[in-house]
Amino acid sequence: MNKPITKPTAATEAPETIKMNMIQAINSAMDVMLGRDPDVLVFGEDVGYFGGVFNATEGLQKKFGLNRCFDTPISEAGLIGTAVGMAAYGLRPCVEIQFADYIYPGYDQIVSEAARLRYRSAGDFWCPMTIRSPYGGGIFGGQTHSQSPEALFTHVAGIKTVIPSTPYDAKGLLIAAIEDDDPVVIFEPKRLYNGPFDGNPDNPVTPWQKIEGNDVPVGHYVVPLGKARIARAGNEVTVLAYGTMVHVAIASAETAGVDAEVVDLRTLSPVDIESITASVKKTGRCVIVHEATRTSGFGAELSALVQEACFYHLEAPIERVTGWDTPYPHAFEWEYFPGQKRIGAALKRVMEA
Amino acid sequence: MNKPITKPTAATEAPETIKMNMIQAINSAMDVMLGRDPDVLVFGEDVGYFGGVFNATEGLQKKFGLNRCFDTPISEAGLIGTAVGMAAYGLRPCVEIQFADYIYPGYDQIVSEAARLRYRSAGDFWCPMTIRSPYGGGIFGGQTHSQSPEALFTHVAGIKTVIPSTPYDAKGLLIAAIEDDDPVVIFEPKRLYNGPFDGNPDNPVTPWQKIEGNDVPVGHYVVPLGKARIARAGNEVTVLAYGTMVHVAIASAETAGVDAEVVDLRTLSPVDIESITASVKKTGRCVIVHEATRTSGFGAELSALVQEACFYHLEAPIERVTGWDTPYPHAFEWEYFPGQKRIGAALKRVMEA
Amino acid sequence: MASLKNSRALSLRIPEPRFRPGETADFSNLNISEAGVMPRPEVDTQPKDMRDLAYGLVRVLDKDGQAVGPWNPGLDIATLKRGLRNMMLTRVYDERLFRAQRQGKTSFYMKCTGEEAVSIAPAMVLNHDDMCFPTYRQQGILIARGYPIVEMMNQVFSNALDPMKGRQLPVMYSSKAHGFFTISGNLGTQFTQAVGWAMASALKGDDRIASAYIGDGSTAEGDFHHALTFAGVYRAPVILNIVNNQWAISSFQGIAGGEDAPFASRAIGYNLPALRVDGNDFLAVYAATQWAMERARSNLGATVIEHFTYRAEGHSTSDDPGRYRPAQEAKLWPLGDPIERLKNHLIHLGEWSDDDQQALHAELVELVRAAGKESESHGTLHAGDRPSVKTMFEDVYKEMDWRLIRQRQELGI
Amino acid sequence: MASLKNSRALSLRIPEPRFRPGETADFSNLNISEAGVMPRPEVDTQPKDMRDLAYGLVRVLDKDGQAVGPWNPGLDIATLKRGLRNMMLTRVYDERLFRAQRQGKTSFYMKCTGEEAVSIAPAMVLNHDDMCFPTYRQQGILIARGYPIVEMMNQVFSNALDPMKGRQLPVMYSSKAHGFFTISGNLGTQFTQAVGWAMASALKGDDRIASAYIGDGSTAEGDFHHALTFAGVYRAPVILNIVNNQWAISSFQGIAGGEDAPFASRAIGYNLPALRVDGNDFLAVYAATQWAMERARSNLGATVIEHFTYRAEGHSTSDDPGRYRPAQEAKLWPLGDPIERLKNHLIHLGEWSDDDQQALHAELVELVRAAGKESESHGTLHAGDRPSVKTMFEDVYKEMDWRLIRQRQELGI
Ligand SMILES: Cc1ncc(C[n+]2csc(CCOP(=O)(O)OP(=O)(O)O)c2C)c(N)n1
Ligand SMILES: Cc1ncc(C[n+]2csc(CCOP(=O)(O)OP(=O)(O)O)c2C)c(N)n1
Ligand SMILES: [Mg+2]
Ligand SMILES: [Mg+2]
Repeated sequence: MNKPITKPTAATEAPETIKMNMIQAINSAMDVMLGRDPDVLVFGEDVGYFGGVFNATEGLQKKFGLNRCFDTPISEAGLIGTAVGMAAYGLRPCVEIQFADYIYPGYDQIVSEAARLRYRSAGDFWCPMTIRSPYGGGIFGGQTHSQSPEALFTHVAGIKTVIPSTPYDAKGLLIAAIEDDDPVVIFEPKRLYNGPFDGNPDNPVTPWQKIEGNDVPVGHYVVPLGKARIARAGNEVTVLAYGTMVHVAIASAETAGVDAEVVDLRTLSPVDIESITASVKKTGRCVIVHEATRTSGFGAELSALVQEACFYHLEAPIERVTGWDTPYPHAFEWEYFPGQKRIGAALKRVMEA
Repeated sequence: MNKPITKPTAATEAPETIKMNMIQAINSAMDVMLGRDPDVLVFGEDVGYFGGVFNATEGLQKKFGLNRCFDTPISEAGLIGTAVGMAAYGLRPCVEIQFADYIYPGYDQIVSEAARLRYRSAGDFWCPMTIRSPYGGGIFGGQTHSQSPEALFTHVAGIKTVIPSTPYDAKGLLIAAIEDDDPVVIFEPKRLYNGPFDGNPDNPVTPWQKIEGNDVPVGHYVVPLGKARIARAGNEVTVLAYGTMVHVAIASAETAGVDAEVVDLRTLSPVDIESITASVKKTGRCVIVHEATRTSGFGAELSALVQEACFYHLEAPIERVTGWDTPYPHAFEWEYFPGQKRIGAALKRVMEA
Repeated sequence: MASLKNSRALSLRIPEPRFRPGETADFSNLNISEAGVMPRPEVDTQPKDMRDLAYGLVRVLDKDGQAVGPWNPGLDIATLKRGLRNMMLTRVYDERLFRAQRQGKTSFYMKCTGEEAVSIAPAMVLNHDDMCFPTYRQQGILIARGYPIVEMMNQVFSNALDPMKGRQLPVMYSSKAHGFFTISGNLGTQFTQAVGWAMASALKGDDRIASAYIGDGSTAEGDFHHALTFAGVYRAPVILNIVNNQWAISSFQGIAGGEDAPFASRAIGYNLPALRVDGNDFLAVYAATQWAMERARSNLGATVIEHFTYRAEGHSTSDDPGRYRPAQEAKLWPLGDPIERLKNHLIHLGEWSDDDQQALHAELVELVRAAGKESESHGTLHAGDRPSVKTMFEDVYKEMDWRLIRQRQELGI
Repeated sequence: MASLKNSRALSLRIPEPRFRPGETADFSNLNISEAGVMPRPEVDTQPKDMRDLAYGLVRVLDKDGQAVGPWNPGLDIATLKRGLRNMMLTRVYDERLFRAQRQGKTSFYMKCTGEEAVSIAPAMVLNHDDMCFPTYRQQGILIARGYPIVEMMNQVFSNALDPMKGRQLPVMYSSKAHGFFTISGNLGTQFTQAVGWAMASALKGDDRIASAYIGDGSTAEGDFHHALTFAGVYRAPVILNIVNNQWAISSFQGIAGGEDAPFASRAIGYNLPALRVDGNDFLAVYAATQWAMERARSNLGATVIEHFTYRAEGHSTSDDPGRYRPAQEAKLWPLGDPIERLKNHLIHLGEWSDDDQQALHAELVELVRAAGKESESHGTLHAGDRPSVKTMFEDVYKEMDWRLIRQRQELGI
């Protein structure tokens, strides 16, 4: 228990891949890990027989048995607290919080416990726990099914915060998280579960299955934590984004006609400072995009970091395009959601500055 | 109930003042409000007969009776949750969380409930609740008696976050908070309870009673929420600070020999953007200081705001001097605490940039 | 004690419901007390002297539609008919709004089918200024208190007249004027708030009490414990209703611990009295609420009531219960349907007929249809009018601060 | 029911302890069962068939120091003497460290005076690899398990050899090797974690069980409820100890609901068996733990044990109990002192004398003095050596990320 995970042998031939949507990729990550490591287990509200309200755990109980994948009482603090105990025992629990909006009852167990075990015990105990949770808007979920609370986690020393934007990353990052010996919170952009979303609700969504290049290995692989990805190469301005906003940012660059470099952060904490710095030093401009409310959002940290690292390279003020400082209002989905219009306008503003 | 508070009549003569330490000032605020408004009540763990572990509520139960000031079970979620219900009824509960480090179990009731009542009910219900809690380090309290979680509240739309740095402000802001019709979280810098602290643990602390100009009106007065205070006027660099760090920043400016303007924010959310902008536009330089861990701390928001508002006035990168991205370690109080040395160095760096 | 070491490998019990899709549900093992057999203690009985009530089931209506036993509230015919009408209106309302969601007129809907008595009987017992802290499944309270169903629909459609100004998910009503606290999307939180509200009322020497609701699944949240702790310690005038409809989305009540011990018995450890009630029996729910209300109003404190019922349909429009429980389970539920049972009682009393029932149903369908038309004329989620976008920035605080003013400008409105 | 309206103004009950400073405590109204009278059910008894044990008090040692009744664990003399020594060592240790705090050698200290049996007897019953999840008042577990007191002192002094590397508040020990989970400053959290640990052990077919502690005051936290819920639902092999020392800093147990119903009775609603035990009776605590352990090891699940004891001294070095309770209350506590009572039992058995007691005490004082000297030679909080400041940035994560590396550089180390 708590033993090192067997590292994959270097692939000699290209691994088998298939097209998966993001839910299937997440499901596959847990499937692979349940199969490889008897210490991995999956639980949460409705995740057992039913397979989760978004089907992320579908089939896992049937395949691996009740002991490896089961329902819990509706108690986020209880399920995270027991997961902390299991992780301290030596297991690698991977738990689901049904919506990120419902993580707060478990916040104390995350912040005061999971994040602290290793430090306060000087390495005597640690907590290899993964928390998965769907987050973000764009689905008419209203204020309690649309929140983006990532900044409440990036502020907490001792946990890592991860947000994927593609099926490939979702699977690879989730496997990395489960194998990580520290607690990791992964927020899954639920708007992207079925297909990428360009921010324009009038455009039909192409399912991931039809997206070219969306090839997800069926077996084990890892997308390392802490490494960003250039989602769109560009030269004029750097856009820092994650989750759904990666796709909206790319579309915004196209429609605004700005040659933006879109950096998909993938891991927010620890963030990939090198990729960020390299891109901003190249472009001299930076726009930060997220769905969360603006004040003290993760965009603030990004803005501060960029300013600290690239002050002498900046040719325009760094802009933040974010959700408003209000709860997420049901009827005003597209007025709240930072869409192409607002991002495009910001891109143009920084180009004109 | 939930009726408008009687506003003080314009004082014709100077109000009676006495020297109070910060605890006495806080006690006086509650005393005044319990006396003025029958809908105000005070409760929390150990706050009744005992008067609170820091004596903030001393004598209130004796003076106003069990119904106005009482002990609660050790349940931060329970006491905040019941306070939300009382506030919705029409009372103005002012509750104590014994240490800010213990606020997390009540986080859901604050974030999902207190902060949301007015918005989600379209003004049908609201929540005039005040949460007081001692926060911050400098007292060898170790990791669970030293935390500065303010950024976890500034990110939440619907609550206000306040941090005083003097007895006068502590009383006036607390009265303003109790009279405010929205939920307010006040973090009290416990290191300042007995006297200002310049960050140098070898210097003896002068009690507030002996501090010149520390005149606190005995009666009712208000320090308005949302308004900063220039704690030290200066021309070379703006220091944004709050709580204990205001005093450390002033001392740092003196010892570093930099003519810093120290802005004491007093209210973090909504922050006084005008005062900040005016000062930074004047000095062209900005150093931000707080005790909380750096990543996603409130300093990030301040840095982003300053950069957005004063980009073309900045002559040097904005610096953040903060607690490290670790829990607060018991034995390394002064290596963790942002003291004069680190602040002074930052002041000099921005002057040399 | 080293001898015990390695004596046996430990194992975990993961509770499973007795029946899954494809199987035939069988409730014959259910140990249900007969109608009329449970004693009715005086309202000032010490909790320790009435623990048995947490394990039995208070029932009034027997198989023949007769009201029997000490819990019979002895209601007059007008009240019975009002109860029937409220329950039927709630069901008709639910059916229309469910269809409206399927037609894309809103994003989401939740029915309370089979559980109408649990909200409506208490709403009829309590004064209208007693504050209810409902979950999303007590729309019946609003209906019983005469809140206009057009307004309810306006909320569900997030239209121009939505009293929640488009901010809330459908079914998340709020009406202080009807003693109906703003519903939260976060399970459980209202249970503690109700206790706080009741404490406030008592502190002010008021005479209003609070009535809180929580689902069987949600009893596992900390708020449940906080509510019972504070209610017990301060003897708060509140009724703590647990609606045990046996399902929490896909999880059966055993996942919350309800199979080993009835939820009502949780009250015992807090020295609170508990009543366990047939939630599909309008008269039993009515009588239990009366008992608890009298207790609260007499300064004797809180009562926990477990309403044993059955969630006859899916959790919400997003749910398909056929994926996790037998299709016919709802039909087999032995405690029947609250509307049917109250109807049979009225027929038994000679005050009602199947024709009356049909006529009333037709009337209510028409009433709801007309209301629906009116509401839809003010818009539905994706069509027609809606609240002004400007209002999106209001009510975050009492007054907008500079951030919200600027952001509203940024949005260009 | 409008008739009841305005019938009476409501009021709130705010519980108060019976005695305050200046008054004379009087425990004569306390209803304490005689030693030996409580029955000892078989370990496989259904919780519903043993509810009375939540309301009685399991006691073995009577007034004369005799062990009586079915709960007498029948320990051999060596075990009894080990128990006495462990308790005395804990008390002597506490006294020295308390003084050390007063001398400024550390920032804070917490004694467990009067409650030694509650940690030491269970630690002697359980296997050393059963994991305990203690609060700050169970230092006795480490002592009973042979953790070196020098190491404990190193932690308290945050000195160069502090196994927690100066990071934790004094008394917040951790030793996986001794089945002692890292103590949290946040009350209650460990209760749920213990259940999780036990679930993990059961899931793996292991044979180790968990033992969790919580204070009377802290039972009000949500974690208490979550722990009982999960323990009940999954039948986790865990012992859930409630240490009711009647005080939570300045709040008496009534503020947590303990006066109306014993904390043990909370177990009833979760279908968990409960034992209520004289926590100052080493033999009773020993026997209750044996019972619960056997139950857990036999896959019968969790047991809740309320240890009824009394916090004989202040909450911590920061506290002055004279400000909120009568000065002599501790002396009047009728269930005495666990050390005295076990000593008297040994004397009663003819195996011990007052002289032996004095000699042992002197030996332990010397042992602790020597350990203190050794520990202090490695530094105390404000003097002498301490851990390397570099380590401040370690163990936040398994590996330091760029932020911590940069910040360490920023600090110039
Ligand atoms: C804190 C929180 N956790 C999870 C959810 C998601 N959720 C919504 S309803 C529900 C099931 C509730 O079941 P129950 O309490 O039995 O009420 P019922 O739906 O049966 O009326 C869940 C898990 C939520 N809304 N809030
Ligand atoms: C979550 C949390 N809230 C409050 C505190 C402050 N606090 C520390 S000890 C204590 C009293 C605990 O009393 P009890 O549970 O009875 O344990 P005892 O001290 O009597 O052993 C309080 C309120 C804390 N440490 N954690
Ligand atoms: Mg349910
Ligand atoms: Mg205690």
